[in-house]
Amino acid sequence: MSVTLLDIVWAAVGAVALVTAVSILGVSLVWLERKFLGRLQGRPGPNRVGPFGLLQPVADGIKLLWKEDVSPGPSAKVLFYVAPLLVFVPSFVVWLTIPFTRDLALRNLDTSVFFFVAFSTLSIVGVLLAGWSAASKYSVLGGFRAAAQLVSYEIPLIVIAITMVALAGSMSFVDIVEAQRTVPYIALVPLAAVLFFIAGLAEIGRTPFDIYLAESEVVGGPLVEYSGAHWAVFYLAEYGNTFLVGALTALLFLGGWSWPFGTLPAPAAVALFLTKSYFVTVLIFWVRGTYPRLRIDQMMSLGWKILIPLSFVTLVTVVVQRFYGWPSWTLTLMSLATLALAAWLQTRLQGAPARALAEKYRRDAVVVQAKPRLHREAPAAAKVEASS
Amino acid sequence: MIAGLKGFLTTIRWVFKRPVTANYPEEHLPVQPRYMGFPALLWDTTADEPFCTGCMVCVRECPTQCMSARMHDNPNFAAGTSHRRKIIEHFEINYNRCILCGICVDVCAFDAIEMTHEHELASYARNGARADLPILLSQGRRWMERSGWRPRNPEKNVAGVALAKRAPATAATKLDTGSGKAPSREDDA
Amino acid sequence: MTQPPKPTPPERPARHGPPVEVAQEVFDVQGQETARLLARVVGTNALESGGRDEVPWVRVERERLPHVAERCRDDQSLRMDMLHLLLAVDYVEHLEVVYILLSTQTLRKAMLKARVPANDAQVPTATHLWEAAHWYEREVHDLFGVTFTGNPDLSPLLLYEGFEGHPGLKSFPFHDHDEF
Amino acid sequence: MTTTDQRQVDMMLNLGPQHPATHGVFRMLLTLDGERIVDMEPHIGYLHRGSEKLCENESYGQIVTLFDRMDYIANLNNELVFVRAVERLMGLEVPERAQFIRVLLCELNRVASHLLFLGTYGLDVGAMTPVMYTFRERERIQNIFESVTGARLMHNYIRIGGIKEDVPSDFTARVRAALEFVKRGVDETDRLLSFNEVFLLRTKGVGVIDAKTAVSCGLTGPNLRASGVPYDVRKDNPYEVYPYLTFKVPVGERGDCWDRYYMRVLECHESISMIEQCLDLLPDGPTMTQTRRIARPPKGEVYVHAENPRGDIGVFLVSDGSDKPYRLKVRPPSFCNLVALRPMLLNSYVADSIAILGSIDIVLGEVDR
Repeated sequence: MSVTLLDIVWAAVGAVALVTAVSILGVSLVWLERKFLGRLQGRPGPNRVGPFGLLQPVADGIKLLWKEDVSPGPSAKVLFYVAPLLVFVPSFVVWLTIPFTRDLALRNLDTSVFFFVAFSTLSIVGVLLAGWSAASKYSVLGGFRAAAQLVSYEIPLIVIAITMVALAGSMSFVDIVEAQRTVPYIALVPLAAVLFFIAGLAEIGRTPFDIYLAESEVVGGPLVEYSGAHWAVFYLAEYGNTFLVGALTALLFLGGWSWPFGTLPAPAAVALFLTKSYFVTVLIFWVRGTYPRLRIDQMMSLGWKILIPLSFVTLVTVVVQRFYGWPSWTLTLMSLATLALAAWLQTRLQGAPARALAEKYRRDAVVVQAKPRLHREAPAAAKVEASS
Repeated sequence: MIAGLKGFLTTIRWVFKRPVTANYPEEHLPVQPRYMGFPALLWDTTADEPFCTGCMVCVRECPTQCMSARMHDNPNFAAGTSHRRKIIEHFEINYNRCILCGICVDVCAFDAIEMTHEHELASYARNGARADLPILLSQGRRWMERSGWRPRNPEKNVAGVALAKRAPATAATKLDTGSGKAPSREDDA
Repeated sequence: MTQPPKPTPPERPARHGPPVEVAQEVFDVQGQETARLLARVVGTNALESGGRDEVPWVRVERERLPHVAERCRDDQSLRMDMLHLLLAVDYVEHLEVVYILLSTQTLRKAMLKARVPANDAQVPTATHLWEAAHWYEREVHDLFGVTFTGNPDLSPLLLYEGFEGHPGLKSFPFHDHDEF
Repeated sequence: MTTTDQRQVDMMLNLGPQHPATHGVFRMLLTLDGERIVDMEPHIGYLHRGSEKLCENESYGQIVTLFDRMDYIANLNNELVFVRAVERLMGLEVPERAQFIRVLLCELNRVASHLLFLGTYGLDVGAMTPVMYTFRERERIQNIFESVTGARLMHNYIRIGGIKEDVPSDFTARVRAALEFVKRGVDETDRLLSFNEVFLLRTKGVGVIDAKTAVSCGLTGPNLRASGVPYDVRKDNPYEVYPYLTFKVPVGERGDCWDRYYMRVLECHESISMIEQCLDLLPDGPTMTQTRRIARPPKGEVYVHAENPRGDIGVFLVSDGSDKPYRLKVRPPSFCNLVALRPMLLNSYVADSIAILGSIDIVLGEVDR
């Protein structure tokens, strides 16, 4: 098999189309996030540029491109300017193998899950470099936080991906989606879906895991010194990643473009897939509007002590179920039981004591009793002490 | 977990409610009647001159010293159409320094200054927020029209009323200060 | 921007007309009790005493100030566990350092005062008694130039490093400041 | 250089004064070992305006406006304590209606201040929604203030001998209507934040200060009560018409960030109930003692303190008989509360430094004066 000129041209066209499509999706998320967050908080959200503020991302982009691109004096200039690309490129390369429908993917690899796992980890390097090269203490702190966070949350993410591979018996996203034609996997392994969602949030640094960006602590972390177009590249990569998590969740758990009532025509299938992805993305924004931020050590212990064991439990249950050929509802049952156990433990160990303490404070407050007020016949005539 | 889910319900409820934000340039929230905007000088229509005699009480009592004033002899007094011997010649308020405390209104014995509802006075010029006498008077007139302002002490301060009251007492050269039982403000003078 | 100079009213004697009846400096019930306890605790250290409402005060020698404060803190009937306020007043010929002590247990308040000559403004520190004294003493040192001997850190707190003079003093020119 | 030596190199992190989460222009110099805070040095004074010195050159009536600007979130509480100091010096008896209105407005202001705290504390720990909800409800209180005092923040309403003018006729109805919303808003924030898993993780057991250290640092207000000391000026040294009100003083026991936070949630409810009692009891009558225009208290000195939303604010006033105070010293609660920051902060994490600083609820205008 030799590479012809036509192949190269097609690859170039495909790459441009993909970058454009993903950029548009990412930019649409900017609007969606601002609008949705605004409405969550009782605000109208963007409403000035275009109808419903739809052109707001465009205005943002123009502003960012026009801004002066400054770098701090002592920064390592080359690394400082390369870092955004190192974040941007991996996050877009992953999209190569994401199928929008059965046939609409740039490369329909048989091992596309593997490809995703391999490339999604790479952006850590860019974030770390961005943090280090900016020569700011905040960004250094943020960069190291990011490295710790991304490395530890790769593991549950990958284990869950392996679980789904084991369930579907294939490493291709297309096959995994085809396997969910009748029942989406979220119904089979809800625990895995929850874990994947949480690990995905951490992977893209979204609340409650926006620890390396934490604007109230490290003021944007690795991005603290970036401005203008370079910052915009980070921004775009972040939204690309956000949508990626939405798309992956849709592919792995929500049945991608499939529909339990038969096969859809291609445009409708793409629309269905995008709808599901957007739904998960909105969920991510919803979490952002509701949750505070974790601390770095708490996040690490959540990752290593809870998510990773639970993801292995999921993997084992799936493998056992497959090996012994138990009916699939047993899987649902096991998954739900584990989820319920985790939730119960959390409530038991953390929520209930806090509520008890609050109730105690409410009850045990020192009561100050009112003295009866002396009865006054007429409104007290104030002492008239006027000088005249 | 349960608390988090409750939080989700709390936030999502607002998506279906109307946002509480007012879209500012198009939509102005109502200003309360007592709102203290920037001070302005009022106009005595009966004598067609300002109420202010330039007595400097407000200038002295202003915590931020944002005002300055100068008085001169009132030509209308000589003409007999006013009871004010002195009248304001120059008055300036620097709105950049004004803290809207309302002390000038409290201390004014001549009903001459009032807090208006003016509050949108942004300007591009550095000295754009310095209001001189014509500006203050025009704002005061607008305020009088809009709010239906009434002097608190007309017998003493409104030229028409004061002159009419004084008319029987011929050749009243001394200003009548002991009118009414208003709290005495002479401590300041 | 130049502000026309503020006309200064001519000097005239402060008029004390009839309007204000001078409030008597009298103790209420709690104040009497506190004053009695305080007198017992301070003992012979007291040079002068007085007070009004619920807050009695005692003037002591400045060297004895932290010592007396400690006794007030440790005394079982007073238990003044909080240094509520530490301040200085500039009476031109001398400064007065005032401790306002408060007990969160017996709910009593008291003031300890000490006169400090203006040219030799030194008071022993109270930082070993209360954490709060650190900042209070730095502030008083900033604004009044009172040196608290024994305080490990009297660096400027409210003023910037290199500020000359002590703006709290009456002698510090007030009207000559630069306006930004 | 051995490995041990390399571990000894600590990082100095300069947090503030332009950091978004330091609640103003507060700066702390953190010495970090990784993310752990080894040492901490606070720096204040960026907002030092010399208010106390300014007071010596302004007449008593004008000083009220200066007090507005010290704690610019609880203006009326600040005005009240100064005015009470002057009144006590002059021996003025304030009409009862004025006292009730003062207490009512001060409690409203306390609710407004606590609402601001609840929202911004959410921001400090990374939750961005509560601040919108609490500001929305705070706005209702501000509207009431505007209708009563004529200003949203710097009121200059509580005057020596009473209040500036009586409340408008629809005041009672408006307050009652607004309180319903405020109650719902507090509950909403409570539901959204107080027991959230992540919020509990962030605040439980963080920034613990025991009662002894707290008292020694001069901590007051909800911060002190969270450590288990039931000290509240309204209870222990009641002023104005507080003796006629029934209320509860919530007291914590752990002294951690969550306790300090929750004290304020509970205090909001208590203040709302106090406002309702005030509305029920509000008598008729004059609102101002008739005094001379210019206050000239007799010679003497007085110390008066009161409960601010942030703690125990005190005013030490020396009068020489003229129309300007000879010396005026404020005990700023935030200033004293900041002293306790260091013991709380040591051995915690960088992220905690923000959570702890937020939980103390400082207002830099008051710290620096």
